[in-house]
Formats: sequence, C-alpha cells, structure tokens
Amino acid sequence: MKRVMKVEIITDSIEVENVAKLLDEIGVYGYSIINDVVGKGSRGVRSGYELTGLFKNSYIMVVCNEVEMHKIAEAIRPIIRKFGGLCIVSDVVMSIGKK
Amino acid sequence: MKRVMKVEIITDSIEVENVAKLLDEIGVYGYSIINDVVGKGSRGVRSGYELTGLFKNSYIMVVCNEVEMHKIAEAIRPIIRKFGGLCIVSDVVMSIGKK
Amino acid sequence: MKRVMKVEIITDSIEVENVAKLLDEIGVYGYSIINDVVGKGSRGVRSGYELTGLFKNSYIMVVCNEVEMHKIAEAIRPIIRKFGGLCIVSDVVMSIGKK
Amino acid sequence: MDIDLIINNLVHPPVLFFFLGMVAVFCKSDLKIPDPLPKLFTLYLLLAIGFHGGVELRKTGINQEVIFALSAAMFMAVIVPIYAFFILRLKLDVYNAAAIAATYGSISAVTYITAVTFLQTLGLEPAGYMVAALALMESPSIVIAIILARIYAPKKENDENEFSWSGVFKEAFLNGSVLLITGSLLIGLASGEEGWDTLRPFTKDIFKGMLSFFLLDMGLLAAKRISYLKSAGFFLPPFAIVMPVLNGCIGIVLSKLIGLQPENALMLSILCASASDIAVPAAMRLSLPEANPSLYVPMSLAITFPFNIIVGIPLFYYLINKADELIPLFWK
Amino acid sequence: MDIDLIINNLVHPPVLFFFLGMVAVFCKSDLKIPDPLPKLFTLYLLLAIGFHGGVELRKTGINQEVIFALSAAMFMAVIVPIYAFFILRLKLDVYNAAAIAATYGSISAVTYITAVTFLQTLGLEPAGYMVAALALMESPSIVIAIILARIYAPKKENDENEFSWSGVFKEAFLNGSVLLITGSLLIGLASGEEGWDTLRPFTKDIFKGMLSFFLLDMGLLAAKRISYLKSAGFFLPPFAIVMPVLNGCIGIVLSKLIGLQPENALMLSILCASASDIAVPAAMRLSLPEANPSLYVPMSLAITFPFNIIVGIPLFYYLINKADELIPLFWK
Amino acid sequence: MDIDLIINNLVHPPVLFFFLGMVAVFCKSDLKIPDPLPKLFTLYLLLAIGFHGGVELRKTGINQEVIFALSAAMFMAVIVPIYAFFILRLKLDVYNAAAIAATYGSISAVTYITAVTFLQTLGLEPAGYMVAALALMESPSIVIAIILARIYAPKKENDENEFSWSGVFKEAFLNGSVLLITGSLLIGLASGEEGWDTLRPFTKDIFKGMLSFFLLDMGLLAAKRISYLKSAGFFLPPFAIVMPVLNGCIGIVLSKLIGLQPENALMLSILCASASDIAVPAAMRLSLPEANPSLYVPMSLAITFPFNIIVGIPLFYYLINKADELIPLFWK
Ligand SMILES: Nc1ncnc2c1ncn2[C@@H]1O[C@H](COP(=O)(O)O)[C@@H](O)[C@H]1O
Ligand SMILES: Nc1ncnc2c1ncn2[C@@H]1O[C@H](COP(=O)(O)O)[C@@H](O)[C@H]1O
Ligand SMILES: Nc1ncnc2c1ncn2[C@@H]1O[C@H](COP(=O)(O)O)[C@@H](O)[C@H]1O
Ligand code: NA
Ligand code: NA
Ligand code: NA
Repeated sequence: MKRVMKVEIITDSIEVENVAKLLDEIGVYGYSIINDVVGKGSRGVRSGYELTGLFKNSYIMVVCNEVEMHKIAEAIRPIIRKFGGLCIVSDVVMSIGKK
Repeated sequence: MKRVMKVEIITDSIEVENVAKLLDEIGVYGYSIINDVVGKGSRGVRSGYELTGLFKNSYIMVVCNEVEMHKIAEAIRPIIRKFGGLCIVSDVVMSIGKK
Repeated sequence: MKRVMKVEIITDSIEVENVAKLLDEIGVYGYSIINDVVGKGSRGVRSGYELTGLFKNSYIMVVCNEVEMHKIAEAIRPIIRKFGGLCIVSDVVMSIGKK
Repeated sequence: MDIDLIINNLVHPPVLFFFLGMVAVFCKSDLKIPDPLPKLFTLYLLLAIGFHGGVELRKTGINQEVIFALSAAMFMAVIVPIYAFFILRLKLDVYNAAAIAATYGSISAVTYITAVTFLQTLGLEPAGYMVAALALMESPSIVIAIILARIYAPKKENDENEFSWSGVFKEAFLNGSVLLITGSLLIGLASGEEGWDTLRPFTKDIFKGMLSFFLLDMGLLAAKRISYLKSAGFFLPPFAIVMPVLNGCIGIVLSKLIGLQPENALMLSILCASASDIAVPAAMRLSLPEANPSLYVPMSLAITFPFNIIVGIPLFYYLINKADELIPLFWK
Repeated sequence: MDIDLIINNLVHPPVLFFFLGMVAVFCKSDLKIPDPLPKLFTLYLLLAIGFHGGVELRKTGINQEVIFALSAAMFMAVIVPIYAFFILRLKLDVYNAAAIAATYGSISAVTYITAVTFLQTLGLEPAGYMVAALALMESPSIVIAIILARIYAPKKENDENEFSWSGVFKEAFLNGSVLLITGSLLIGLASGEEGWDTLRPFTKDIFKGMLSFFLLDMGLLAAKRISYLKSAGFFLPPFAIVMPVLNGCIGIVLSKLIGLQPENALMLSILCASASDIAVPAAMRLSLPEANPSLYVPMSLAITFPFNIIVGIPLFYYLINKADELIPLFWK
Repeated sequence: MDIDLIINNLVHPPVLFFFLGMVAVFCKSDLKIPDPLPKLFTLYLLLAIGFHGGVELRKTGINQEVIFALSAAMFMAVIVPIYAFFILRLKLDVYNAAAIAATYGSISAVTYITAVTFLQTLGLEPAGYMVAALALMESPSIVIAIILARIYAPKKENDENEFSWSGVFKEAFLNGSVLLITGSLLIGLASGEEGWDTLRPFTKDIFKGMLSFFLLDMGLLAAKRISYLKSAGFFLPPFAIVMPVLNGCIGIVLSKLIGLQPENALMLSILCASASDIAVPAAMRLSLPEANPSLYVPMSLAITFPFNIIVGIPLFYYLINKADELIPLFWK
C-alpha cells in the first residue's frame, strides 16, 4: 500500500512507439497501452478510418513516482503539441505491484 | 497544471453516439471513447456476442470542469437508466492539454 | 453522489476469467473489462503475438466499497504474483449507478 | 424414421465442424475465433445466400406457387410470435416473453443453409424463392413483439416520448442483417446469370468452406452459452425444443395445403422451426433493453439451433414424406 | 453520350454493392463491417492487383509504349498536386491545401479496378503495365505536397530539427500500401505464369467477390463521411468533382499524344482523375498532422470516388472514343 | 548442393511474400496486418492442412509404413526436448530452458506446408499420414518440458496445490491449435473423398493465396522480433540454427532406417527441424509463465523459421538424396 501517481496520456496512435521509447529512457518501471481509442478534441473527431485503420488515438497509463511523472510530462509535451491529445495526472494507491 | 475533473461513463455501446451528441451539446472540450468493453452488472454478463458484435459496453472519458461535470451527469442519467452502466467522477490534474 | 473506490487491475488476459470468478465470489456489484491491453513491466514487453492473439494483458475495473476493495486485493494477489501485472486503488464519486 | 437420413446429415463436413466446436468447449480447449472474425463469416453468408436466392428467383419468376409460399411464410412469421408470447407469459414477465417470442417468430439463416446442404446430399435443390421467404420472415416478429410489449407492459412514467414507431420499423426492416440479405437478393435479381458467373467462385465455390468455419464458431458459441441457461429454470429449455417442433409441423401442414414440393416444404418448415440468431438479438437490444439477452440468445443458439440441425432437419424431411399418410389421420 | 455505357457499368454486382452500402447509411441501418475487416479487403486488393499486374507486365515486357505511358503517368503525378495546390490556396491554409493536393495527385486502386471491371464487361482488358503506372503514381504527390508545405508554411520556432527528408521519402515510398502493391508487382514479375497458376483461384477467381465486399464497405464509408463535409464550405465539394474531370481530360489528351489504345487511355485518365483513399491519408497523418483529415478524407471518399465510378468511368471512355473528333476542335 | 533447388524454392510466390514482409520491416514501412486477421490465416491453415491430411489418410489407410513413420515422429517429439533441455541448461535457468526445449521439440505447421509446396514444384506429394505425424508431434514436448521444469526447478513455498497434471495434459493436447488440426483431420477421415469435393475450392484452391498472406505476416513478425534477440546473448542465436540442423539430420537417419520415400523423409526431417510457432507459446504462457516469451518466440520465428524455409528445406532434401552415400560413411 504505497501512494504513487497515475499518469494518463492520450495521443495519436502513430506516436505510441515514440512515447514508449521516451518512457523507457526515463526509466519508468512499466506502462500499459490501449490502442483502440477514438474521440474528439480540438482537431475534430478522430473516429478511425476503417479502410486502413488510421486516425485512432492510444491511451497510455503509467504508474510511477512524482519525479518520473514530471519527467514524463516534460518529455511528451512536444508530441502532444504536434499530434494532439492530453496528459492527466492523479494520485492512486498501489495495492499490488513491484515495490 | 490545473485541477480538472475526470468523468468516466460506462454504458451499452449502441448508445455511444447519443452520449457523444449530448457531450457536444454541453460543449465539452473533448472526450475519448474505448469501444470494446465487456463486463458484468445488474443486467448480467455483457461479454459480447461474437456472431454480430452485439452486447458490448463502451467506456467514455471526459476531462472537464465542475460545471460541465454536473451537466453531463444530468444529461446521461436517462441513458444509463435505460441501457445500464454507471458514471463516476474524480479529481485529476491536467498536465498537458488545452487551457 | 457517493464516495466509492475504484480498483484497477492489469494482468495477463488468460487470467481474466479467473479474476472475474473471484470478483463474483467476493460479491461485487459489477465490473468492466478491456481486453486488448499491451504494455511493459518486469517481465518485458507484452505487445501481443499476432499469429495467435497471445500475450496480451487485460484491464479490469471494479467500482466497489472499501471492504470489497480489501477482499479483492487479497484474492488476486496470487494471480498477479504468478502472471504479472498490478492493482491500484483510488477514490471516486459514484455519480450515476446502483445504490 | 430413416436412420440413414440422420447419419447422412451428420457426416457432412460443415456439420462435423459444428460438433468440433462443441467438443472444444466441453473439453475446455482454448480454441476461439476472436472478434470480429465471426462477423466476417456472418456477412459473407448473408451476402452469398441473398445473392444466390436473387439469381434463382429471377430464373423462376413470380408465379402462383411463389405467392402461396411467400404468403404462408408471412402468415407464420406473424402468428408464431403471438401464440409464443402467450405461452411464455405463463411463466415470464412481458419483456422476456416478447423477446423470446420474437426470436422464435423470426428465422436463422444458417439453419436454412444447413437444410439446403442436407438436401444437396440427397440430390435436391430448393427453389430460389425460398430465400425470399427467409428474408420476409426475419422482421415481422420483431414488430409484433414490440407491439405486444407496448400493450401488456406496465406503464412507466415519463416514457411516452421515447417510443417511436419509425424507430421500431427501422429496427425491424433496416436491421443490418435484414438489409444485407434483402439487398443482396435484389442485386442477384438485377444482375441475373451474368452477375452469378462473376461472383460464383466467391459466393458458391468457397461457400461450404466458409460455412464450415461459421458452424465451427456456432459450435463454440452454442456450447459456451449452455451454461447461461442454468438460471433459466425448468420451463425454457423444453420450450426451446417443443416450440420448433410445433412450428415446424404447422409449417409442414401449410406446405401440404399449398402443395409445395418436398424440398420446398422442408425449407418452409425449417424456417418456421428455426429461431433467430442474428437479426432479433440486434433489434431487441435496442427496442426491448429490459429483456435479458442471456435468456433469448442461448435458447436459440445452444438448444434450438443444434436441435434443428441434428434432429429437426431429418425429422421434418421424414414427416414431409410421411405426411400423405399422416394428414388424413390428423383430420379424422 | 451512350446511356447504355452508364447502365452497363452500374448493374455490375460489385458496383451495386457500393450502392447497397450507401443506401444502408441513408436509411440509418446498423449495417457495418467492423474494424479491421475492411483492412483485410484492402490488403487483399492491393496484393491481387499488384501480383496480377506483375504477371502481365512480364508478358508484355518493357517497350516504347510502356515507357511513354509510365512517363505520362509520372508527369501527371508531379504536375497535378502543384496546380491543385495553388488553386486550393485561394481558399485554404497551406496545410490543408497541401494535403488535398496530395490526395488528388495520387490514385485510388479501387477506382482503377472498377474501371478494369467496366472494360471487362465490354470484352476489353487493359495492358499489364498500367498497374505499374498505378504504383508509380501513388507516391510523388506526397513528396511534392510536403515540399510545398515546407516552402509556403509560416515558419514555426524550434521546429527545424524535426523535419527529415528521409522521413518524407520513407512515408512516400515505403508507405504500407505502396510497398504492398509494388512488392506484389515484383513478385508477379518474378514468378510469372507459373506463379499465376499457383495463386489464380485466390487472386483472380474470388477477386470480384472480395471487390464486392470492399465496395459495400466503401459505400458505407462514403455515405457516412458526407456529413463531415457540412463544415467544408462551398468551395471544396465542387472542387472534388471539377478537379477529377480536369485531370481525367488532361489524361485523355496525353494518352492520345502518346497513342495509347482506348482501354489503356481509360486507365491512365481514371488514374489521373482518381483521388487517393489509402496511401495519402496514411502519409499526411504523419507528415502534415496540421491538415484536417475530415476535409481530405471525405472529399476523396464521399464525392470523388462515387463520382468517378458512376459518372467518370463511362464519361472518360466516351470522351476517349470521341477524342479524335474533339482534339482537332480543341486545337483550332 | 544443387543451387537450383534453393532458387526454385525461393521464387515460389508464397515464399517471396515472406521476404516482402521482412523487407517491409527492414525499410521501416508501416505495412501491417492488424490483429486478429493473422489469427484468421492461422485458423484457416490448420483447418485446411488437417482436413486434407485426413482425406489422404483415409485413402492410404493404416499400414506398416504409417505405423513406423508415426512411431519415429513420436520418438523424436519425446527425445528432442530432453536433450535440448540439458544443452540449454548450460547457459539458461530451468524455466527458459524448458520453454525453449518445448519449442524445438514441437513443430511448425507453416514450415511443414512450405516444404509441401517445395515438393509440389518438383512434382512430388508427401503421403497423407504425415499430417498425422505433424499433429502427433505438437504436444509431447509440452508435457516433457513441464515435467522437466517440475523436477529441476527450485522448490517454491506454498506452490504445490497449484500444479495439476490434468491442467498440463489439457494444455498440451487440447490446446486450440492441436485440437483444430486434429479435429479437422478426423473430419477429413470421416468425410473422405466426398467431403473433399465439397470443401476443395476452399481448402485447396485458395490455399496458396492464404499461405502467401500468412507468410507475408510471418515475414513482418519475424523481422520485427529479431530486435528482441539483442538481449539473448551469444548462445541462443546459434542454437536456433544448429538445433534444427541436428534434429533434421536425426530425422533423415530415422527415415532411412524405416525406409521412407524421399518426399516423406523430407517431411519427417522438417518436422523434427521446425520449432513451434503456435501451440507451444500458447501452452507455455499458461504453464510456465516464468519463462520469457521474448526469448522462445523470436528464436523460433525470427531465426529457425526463416532458416528452415530458406536453407533447411532444400538442404534436407539434398541430404536425403545423398544419404545412401553418407550413412555408410557415418557408420565407419
Ligand atoms: N477533454 C478531453 N477529455 C477526454 N479526451 C480528450 C479531451 N480532449 C481531447 N481528448 C482526446 O485527445 C484526442 C486528441 O485531442 P486534440 O488534440 O484536442 O484533437 C481526442 O481525439 C480525444 O481522444
Ligand atoms: N461496479 C461496477 N464496476 C465497474 N463496472 C461496472 C460496475 N457495475 C456495472 N459496470 C459496467 O456497466 C455495465 C452495465 O451495468 P448494469 O447496467 O449494472 O448491467 C456492466 O456490463 C459493466 O461493464
Ligand atoms: N508501472 C506500470 N504502469 C502501468 N502498467 C504497468 C506498470 N507495470 C506493469 N504494468 C502492466 O502490467 C503488465 C505486467 O507487468 P509485469 O508483471 O511487471 O511484467 C505490463 O505488461 C503492463 O501492461
Ligand atoms: Na421461426
Ligand atoms: Na489522381
Ligand atoms: Na521440432
């Protein structure tokens, strides 16, 4: 039972590998990705383009500590600027997981 | 870094377009949708019906302010009454996103 | 408007039925499952194995009260030990749902 | 009853794949056809059946026999959900009774083509217009069920404005599966023999293979859903067998009255006997969300469907051929 | 203009399935081909078209006609996005103008094969090298559009280091769809007749069936996307019709200049007239994320594509056959 | 060794599509076959191979040759994981050694059919019972590996109650892929020639096309997984080549001892040489979750599989034909 932070990122799914690389560089312990996210934001509807599977978002969740959280926000800011999306942060309790 | 609210809605995925329309009317800035959600609740298991892709839920997440949050809860109540599901709300910090 | 807990579990998706069974035994009111989750953790990248659809995680979310939350953490600990993953807990407000 | 008929029906590869699917579930194998691949097979079958039916229908044209057969089909599609509803009301609430009645009043395309396959092994081929009967029988029971639910359901406050007849008709007649099979039928009608030659390798040659895959999946689904029926009590499982037999027999009697050939009589009776697996669940979810899908889906999928393809098809065929002896008995 | 040509084109089953898809959306049916099944059809069509083209190309070999035709194709692929860009700049910002210009400079494989299908009903078959033209025309407009956007876009601070030419060329030429059609073409070239016999039942026999499914989905998509165009104003919808007609006519003139057979002239002009539905959206999303996909995708899908398969193909064919009369008029 | 054999093997379209997939990844194209489409090809191949094998097996029946061949296959399936385990233990922990041993003791259906395709271009066809050998060889190594892991793994506290033999056998023999291929084989056996005629267009005619798609995807996957092997050290990559050669050669020797025809000897040796790509990963994930899938999956997929289809198949065929000269040398 440890207080940690949950970082949630939503951005264009073509950038998901770049985000993962940044997370690896920051050295977070792990992350989870959900790939089929659609939605609406400042750039209009992103509802997927069935012919080619384009134009979807990904949701990336990272459970980490506060220092890492700030590094993540710093690192992904240019990606979200260019490809859209958002990043939110909240407090959670790690109930089961690596120390 | 701004305190905002995260509204999470789960309901039958046939209603997802109606929920999106309501959100547009309320004028929220954006929302994200995950479509392949299964689960269990008061109406039994909703595990998807493979032949036709029926009987799944959708998860809709909206990052918004408190006023919008109340409007959303108001607007979608009849949908959740009829088609099942739930709506939960929590505080988060917007780390990157439109002001 | 009632304060409740949100339990989020990520583990290997082959165990998802076992987790659901445990949740049923505990008697939680409901739960939601997202099945196509990839990610990285202590056991390396789990990016899905396209040929067979193997090696993916599932995300399970349960809105419940505190007593149930402790029971859940207790019950799924051995599964997460064996198959990896994590379990986090946070406070949310139930805006619409069964009392 | 000729045991050869049953065996002959069962050793056909597509039907064997149905059993393979059931076996896989019973021995807890992880064999699975993941979403949305089953939808591909569904779309394919509807398209191929509709198109083939349209091409055949163009060959035969519309004559008295066609009109009689379609009227009989239509009659059954309207009458079955009504008497099914009142039988079901003995034990069930209005919503579930209506949804199950709709299920049994509508039809199952894959049961239909399994019956076609059965006839083909006997060297027979049903008339093309039977596909039109199939398309016609999909929707009426949906409308009837919604009307019955509206009449008999306890009034809810502030609900009036939600109900719309146009919505009901949309759900019933513009349902994806109804539209695809009807549209394909019309395309088959419009393009005729020439169109058929264009699409034959796709809609006919690989058909049995796609059907095998589909039935493999139906086997997996049927076996998985059986467990849902534990909560269904002692009334519904027998209903899911007695109802199709009853409907099938009425279908046979009607066929004899209007003088259908045995192969067409089989198709009509199996349409009456079959329960919807695609169109009705889709419509009920939207129009009667109060009904419990873990009742009407597994009854159709896990009991009536296997019953029909294992017992129903050869049984009805046997009865049809015996009917000349039986009907006089019945009248006495 | 020969009305028979249009009708003949329209009653072909694959085209009828396109209309069925549109009808389904207009009457608000829930018919849907869920993700990623449409991708299966896309991959199949690209593979089959490329492979077939390769096999045919090996038969004809490379001669003067081939070189002329490919040069003309290449020329159009470079020139169209340039003049389209400047026309679009009259009303649009740099990013959207560039993305739409790229869309119209590139090609649509499914429009191409609908034209092939049209010719086949007339007993004609285009030369195999036209598939090479198709593959060649996919990418250049992507590069041109990115260059134009670089030149004319307002400079952003600290952006220089993000841009990479290798990235642009990668996106343009190694785009999944470009690579699959080119790779399949090379495989067809390498394996020739013998390889063709191996794959024929897959790449040829069931082709029209897969095309029907694909067009059904295109119909669904096209009709759904039309609503997106509400926000597009009064300039873009007419552009989406005038531009293909203009490009197609230039294609016809070029074909006549280099002396192509009518069937090959039709292919060249329809390539010029068609707008990208697969390769360009994929490339723009990465290279010009500032452009709005809800403009360039529906323009291509919901206007230009239906226009081309309904009006464009028979129109261009008519014009090609009348061109000997028209071109002299044009010179006067 | 005959260079023609290699080239002949390589210019076959399905194999060329494998290379196309690899090329796509190496030049960082975004070509991708999204989930769950690859599963469709997997299910198709297993169904088609099993069914075809069953039909052929019914033709030949069970004779001494069949019994000898199946016994040899069974022997290899048991013995390979045992010696592989002890070799791997030199460098690896128990869990990973067991999982990799299971991988190399089991078989790859797609390697098998690539070898069939290779033989067909030489005008040869392996006996139907070899599919039974394939099905038989899938599972034993899974059981052996779990037993070895149980014996040699460090005891964990409170773990005893989790282990169940029935679970192990279920995973090994009722694994989805094992069940589908075995079930299809039995269906083929039961329905014979007549069933074959029913399904031939699906299971045979379009087979090479589906195989091409499957191999395209295998190429994409193999190339993508190569990078995972960076962390595998200097021991495993050579192991992934030496092991199949060793196993294949033992397979050849056994084939000669029991007097198999060259075509059947090739099938037996390629079964021995191949490493599991479907059944074992599925079983290991559940039964040995402690083993690292990013070792055993890419070894099989990114090294052994390409090695076998490029070098292994022609090499073994060459050796089989030279074996009469080589075996005496070996005995001396
Ligand atoms: N307020 C919001 N709440 C939830 N998701 C959002 C919100 N704003 C944007 N998104 C997601 O981020 C994606 C890109 O947003 P944008 O860059 O604003 O177009 C959208 O398609 C949504 O999936
Ligand atoms: N307590 C809960 N926690 C998480 N999800 C729930 C909960 N209750 C219901 N759900 C979700 O909401 C859907 C509909 O619920 P219901 O209307 O109660 O049948 C279920 O299928 C679940 O996906
Ligand atoms: N810190 C984390 N944040 C988010 N997800 C995680 C984290 N650590 C692990 N996971 C998820 O849990 C799965 C299994 O983790 P592990 O058991 O550590 O390999 C990973 O594949 C991720 O999807
Ligand atoms: Na019925
Ligand atoms: Na063009
Ligand atoms: Na092996």
